[in-house]
Amino acid sequence: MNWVWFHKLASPPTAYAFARALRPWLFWPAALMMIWASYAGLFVVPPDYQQQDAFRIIFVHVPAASLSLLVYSMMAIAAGIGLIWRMKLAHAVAAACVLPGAVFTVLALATGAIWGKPMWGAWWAWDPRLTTELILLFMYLGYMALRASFDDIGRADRASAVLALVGLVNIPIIKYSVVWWNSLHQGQTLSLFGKSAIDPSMVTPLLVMLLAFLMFFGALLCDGLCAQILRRERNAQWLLKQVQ
Amino acid sequence: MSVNSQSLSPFSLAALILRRDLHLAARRWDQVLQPLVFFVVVITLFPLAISPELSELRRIAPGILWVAAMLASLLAADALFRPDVEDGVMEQWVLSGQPLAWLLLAKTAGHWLLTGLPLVLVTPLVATGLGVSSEHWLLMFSTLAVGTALLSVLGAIGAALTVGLRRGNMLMALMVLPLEMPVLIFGARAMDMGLHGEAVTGPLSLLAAMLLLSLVLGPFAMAAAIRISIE
Amino acid sequence: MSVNSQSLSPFSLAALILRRDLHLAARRWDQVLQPLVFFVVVITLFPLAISPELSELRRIAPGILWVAAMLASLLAADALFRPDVEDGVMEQWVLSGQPLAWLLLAKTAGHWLLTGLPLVLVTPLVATGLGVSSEHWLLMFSTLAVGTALLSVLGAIGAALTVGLRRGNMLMALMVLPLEMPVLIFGARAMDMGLHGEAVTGPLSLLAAMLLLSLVLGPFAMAAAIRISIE
Amino acid sequence: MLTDPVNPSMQSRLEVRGLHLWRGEHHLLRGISFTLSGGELLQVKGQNGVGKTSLLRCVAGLLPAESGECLWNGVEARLAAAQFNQSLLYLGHSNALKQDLTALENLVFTLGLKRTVSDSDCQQALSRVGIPQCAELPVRVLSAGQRRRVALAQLAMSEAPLWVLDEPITNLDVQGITMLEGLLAEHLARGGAVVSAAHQPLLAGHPGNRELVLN
Amino acid sequence: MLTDPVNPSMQSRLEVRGLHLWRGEHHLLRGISFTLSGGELLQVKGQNGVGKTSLLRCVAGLLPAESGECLWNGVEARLAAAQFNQSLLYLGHSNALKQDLTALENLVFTLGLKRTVSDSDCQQALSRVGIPQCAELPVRVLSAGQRRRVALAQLAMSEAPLWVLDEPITNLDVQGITMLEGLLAEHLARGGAVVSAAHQPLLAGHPGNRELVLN
Ligand code: HEM
Ligand SMILES: Nc1ncnc2c1ncn2[C@@H]1O[C@H](COP(=O)(O)OP(=O)(O)OP(=O)(O)O)[C@@H](O)[C@H]1O
Ligand SMILES: Nc1ncnc2c1ncn2[C@@H]1O[C@H](COP(=O)(O)OP(=O)(O)OP(=O)(O)O)[C@@H](O)[C@H]1O
Ligand SMILES: [Mg+2]
Ligand SMILES: [Mg+2]
Repeated sequence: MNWVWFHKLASPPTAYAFARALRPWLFWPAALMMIWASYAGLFVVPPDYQQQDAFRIIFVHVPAASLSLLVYSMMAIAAGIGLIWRMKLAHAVAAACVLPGAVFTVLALATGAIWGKPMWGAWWAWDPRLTTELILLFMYLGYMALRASFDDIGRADRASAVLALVGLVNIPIIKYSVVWWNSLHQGQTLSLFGKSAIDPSMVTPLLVMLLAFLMFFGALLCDGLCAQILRRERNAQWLLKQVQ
Repeated sequence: MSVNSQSLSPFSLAALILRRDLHLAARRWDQVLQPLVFFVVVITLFPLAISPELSELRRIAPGILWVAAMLASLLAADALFRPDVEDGVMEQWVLSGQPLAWLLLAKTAGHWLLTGLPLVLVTPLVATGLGVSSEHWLLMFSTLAVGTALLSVLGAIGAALTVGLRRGNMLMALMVLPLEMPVLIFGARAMDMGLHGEAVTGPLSLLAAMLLLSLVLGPFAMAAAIRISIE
Repeated sequence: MSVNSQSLSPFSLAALILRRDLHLAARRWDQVLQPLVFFVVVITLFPLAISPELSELRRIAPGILWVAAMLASLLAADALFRPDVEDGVMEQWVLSGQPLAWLLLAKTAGHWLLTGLPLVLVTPLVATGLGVSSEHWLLMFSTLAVGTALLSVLGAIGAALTVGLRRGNMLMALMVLPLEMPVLIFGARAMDMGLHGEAVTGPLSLLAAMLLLSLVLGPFAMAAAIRISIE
Repeated sequence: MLTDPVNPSMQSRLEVRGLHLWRGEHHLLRGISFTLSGGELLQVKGQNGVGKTSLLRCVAGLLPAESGECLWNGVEARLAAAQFNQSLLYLGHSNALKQDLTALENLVFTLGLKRTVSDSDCQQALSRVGIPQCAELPVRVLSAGQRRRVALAQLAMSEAPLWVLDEPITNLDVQGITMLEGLLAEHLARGGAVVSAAHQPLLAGHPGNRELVLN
Repeated sequence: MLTDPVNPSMQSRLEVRGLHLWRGEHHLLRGISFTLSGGELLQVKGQNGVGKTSLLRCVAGLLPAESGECLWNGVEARLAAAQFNQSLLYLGHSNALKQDLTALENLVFTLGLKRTVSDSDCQQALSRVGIPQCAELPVRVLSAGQRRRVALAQLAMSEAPLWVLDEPITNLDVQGITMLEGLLAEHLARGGAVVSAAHQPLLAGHPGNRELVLN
């Protein structure tokens, strides 16, 4: 197996150029898909027989909640790669993940709360899923606080990588909290391979929205990565050349 | 060569100290947020550990809020004088020829602004989480504002007494918690009465009186304790 | 002149470290008692702040015990590595040529013996105060023993990460409390189920599995964190 | 700011009489007495552990002595502590710097407790001690010698007539020692007094140079 | 214990090649290279803040370098860390002592990590560095110089062929410096190697004496 392409991609100048080039290919399709899925979700899908129109927030809530978990896992894996193979680029990816991840978590919490008011009659309940999602937010915050506490970027990278890896243990608990405890919150309703537990007319817009969120996150990641590389490589020759 | 006798006014001194602490806080803004986050996290623990039912949580909400506020203020108090003593800056304060009690009071005030006040401000949010309705926010604000200030002064005395000892924060907890007991009792009582629609002026004015007393006498206790600690 | 290649056995190394920590603890026995007293004091705060009625206290007893144990272990964890790092001893450990993860595990074990175990032993006393009957003591012992050991390891990881930072203990709370959340959930659940006469093997064996996992992986996380912290 | 002419009428007279101090089971200082006037530098010498630091801390009022007295311009220092402290500058074994603040901020906040100071004064003082480039760096990243220099920058701005310095040359390089000697000489020329603990002679050959050997 | 005869066949060869190190915005070490064999003492000199401590910490493996390598007997030290650490004794700016333990206990617990030691060996080492009377005192009451001597007592018992010392003479009195030079000379005679940062020359005129000036 030839690893040259990998090392080449992992070098900052290539990664920077790659991320810049990739970004529009993620951003614009994501925007288009979001517009279509919103249209379909708001106007095409019939109102739910139980929830009327309130359920439509699902199109933001579910993608945001899924991504909040996914992004943490990605961050931890990237950090682990950085720690074990001493790869600076992987650390940069981890650093670029944290802010979008925290934002998705906040979004999931906020949309959930907004949805909870009509559904359960309360903004907030100390339900396992909700509580563990809140804990996920604290995990992101702890990660950010630790990162911010080091002056030296190399130390910040490695210390926060250790934390991210330790925190990874909590992700399955958050994901499966609905299964393990009886909970107010909806159980697993979407399923890629089996039959989904919701109306098929909702599934397509929801899946499209999910994909759109994913690509949107990819675009955010490209932005964050470029910013990280600029910060880390501010003294490097190739950057100075590019600026001139 | 003579000593510069144009002496500094107490207010410019206090301003200097506040400015320094704000500088330090800005340098480590994450640490300023920490008591606040601790407060919120501790409060989150209770529904997990006890029961998620709002009706039950509402009943124990004042108790939880006050215990959490007390613990947060206690933890924050440990860092009040320790850094300054350990790196020798406090020695310089003692030798500065300025009234030490005043300097320490200014430092404690800054500490409350940075750690106590945010906690008071965030109370509506967590109180909502515990099922307290919004009509009671003013009550929560006022009792917690007076209470956290009182906790800051008491915590500062404890911090000053234990700062000479390594790993002093546990010892401080032991010394300070009994002192703070009355704050807890009257504070939780005021809140509880308020939540049940009764008048709260009684316990509240008691709290305020305790605050005044501690503001007048506390700084001298702190100054004496600091002098002993750095000997 | 050659390097003494007769290497020390892992057990004699662990014994050396335990012996050292016991020496230090004997020199400052008051500090060894502190987590314990903190635990007891926090638990006594609740009847004051919430309600003195035993029937109500009994219902929230597991929650209170676990929150108090968690906070006590968190506070104690801050002093786990900090003194050794600040006076440069940890540097010598890193350079000793011995497996650092093993040294740190031994130190954590000593820490649990000195701060976690007394807490477990005193539980019957405080549980009685909260209205729990004596038939449930074994349950409390076993859940708290496993739980506090787990809390010690998690706290140690947090301590190792923050030890290079000044005034890190709040930051540590912020980082470690979310990680400890599962311990709290399963621990309080096990206790609660036990108090209601249900079988507790489920959550208890989950706790034990988590402890094993953390004992195997935790020391490496600590060692990595310490190396970064003293850099 | 430090350009006042020599003022021989200025009072700076330290008198220590029969100081006794116990540490643990140890009778450390046994009746130390000396007098120091403006323009004089007293170097306290003696083996490790003989009690130099303890003596200096007694003089500064940080350590209560068993018996004996310490007079500043004829007044017992302990009784007029605020006034005495205004005339005193003490630098101990530790540098008294906040690791998280920059060198400049450290100076501003330490000196600001004694009198009004401006940033540019402090910047000048840092240049005087040879580390202008460190002004904006947090002290935690500075080297051992640079930290010592930040602490010593106080000397370059001090108006206090009495300096009490505990091994001031610790961690300093050769230029650093010369710089410190320059500061001391200026201070003495202005009529100030210095008590310093040191294992190496400072300002050898200076007319105000005096020695106190403990044993 | 330290009476082995000189053993010239013993390997102790440190080789540093092209070490580069950044601190913050600062390119501190720019391609440092040197080779050191048994019997040699390398004194690292340079102004405050030039990077002596950083170099020493890189060599000891406490600070990862940007690039360059550090070979011990031909093997990269980073890759055989456990083995390299067994051959290394590092003393930094701080003394690495527990304030609450006695001097003797401190020695026993520090050295015990590397090999089996007895109390009487440690007591002897304390006598060697001139503070037998401090053995049973907690370190917190010792004077600055006494603390330094407790740390240096490790040298008197060390079997490690490579010593890395950061300003070892800090706080020492004149006899203390002579004592340290004696320890160094013995170590060199046994075929050991020393890297030391110092502002004052040590062992002037010794044949193995070499210098590295940073700037
Ligand atoms: C603050 C409140 C809420 C939070 C923190 C929250 C959090 C979450 C999380 C973490 C997921 C999992 C995503 C994944 O497995 O990838 C999720 C999915 C979901 N949530 Fe919520 N939620 C909240 C409120 C609600 C409400 C009120 C409803 C509707 C009654 C709701 C309906 C759903 C549905 C239908 C799913 C998809 C389940 C699946 O397919 O697995 N959520 N939410
Ligand atoms: N509790 C105690 N019991 C016995 N001896 C004590 C106690 N406290 C302090 N000492 C001794 O008092 C002395 C304090 O010395 P001090 O720090 O004043 O010395 P110094 O002259 O400044 O030394 P150095 O040159 O090393 O800085 C030491 O010898 C110490 O051993
Ligand atoms: N983050 C940073 N930004 C800028 N400069 C830094 C940073 N971290 C360290 N430095 C610089 O790196 C140098 C570290 O020097 P080091 O401690 O190795 O010096 P040294 O030669 O041992 O000096 P000394 O003789 O004073 O002990 C200092 O000049 C310091 O200012
Ligand atoms: Mg001294
Ligand atoms: Mg140095």
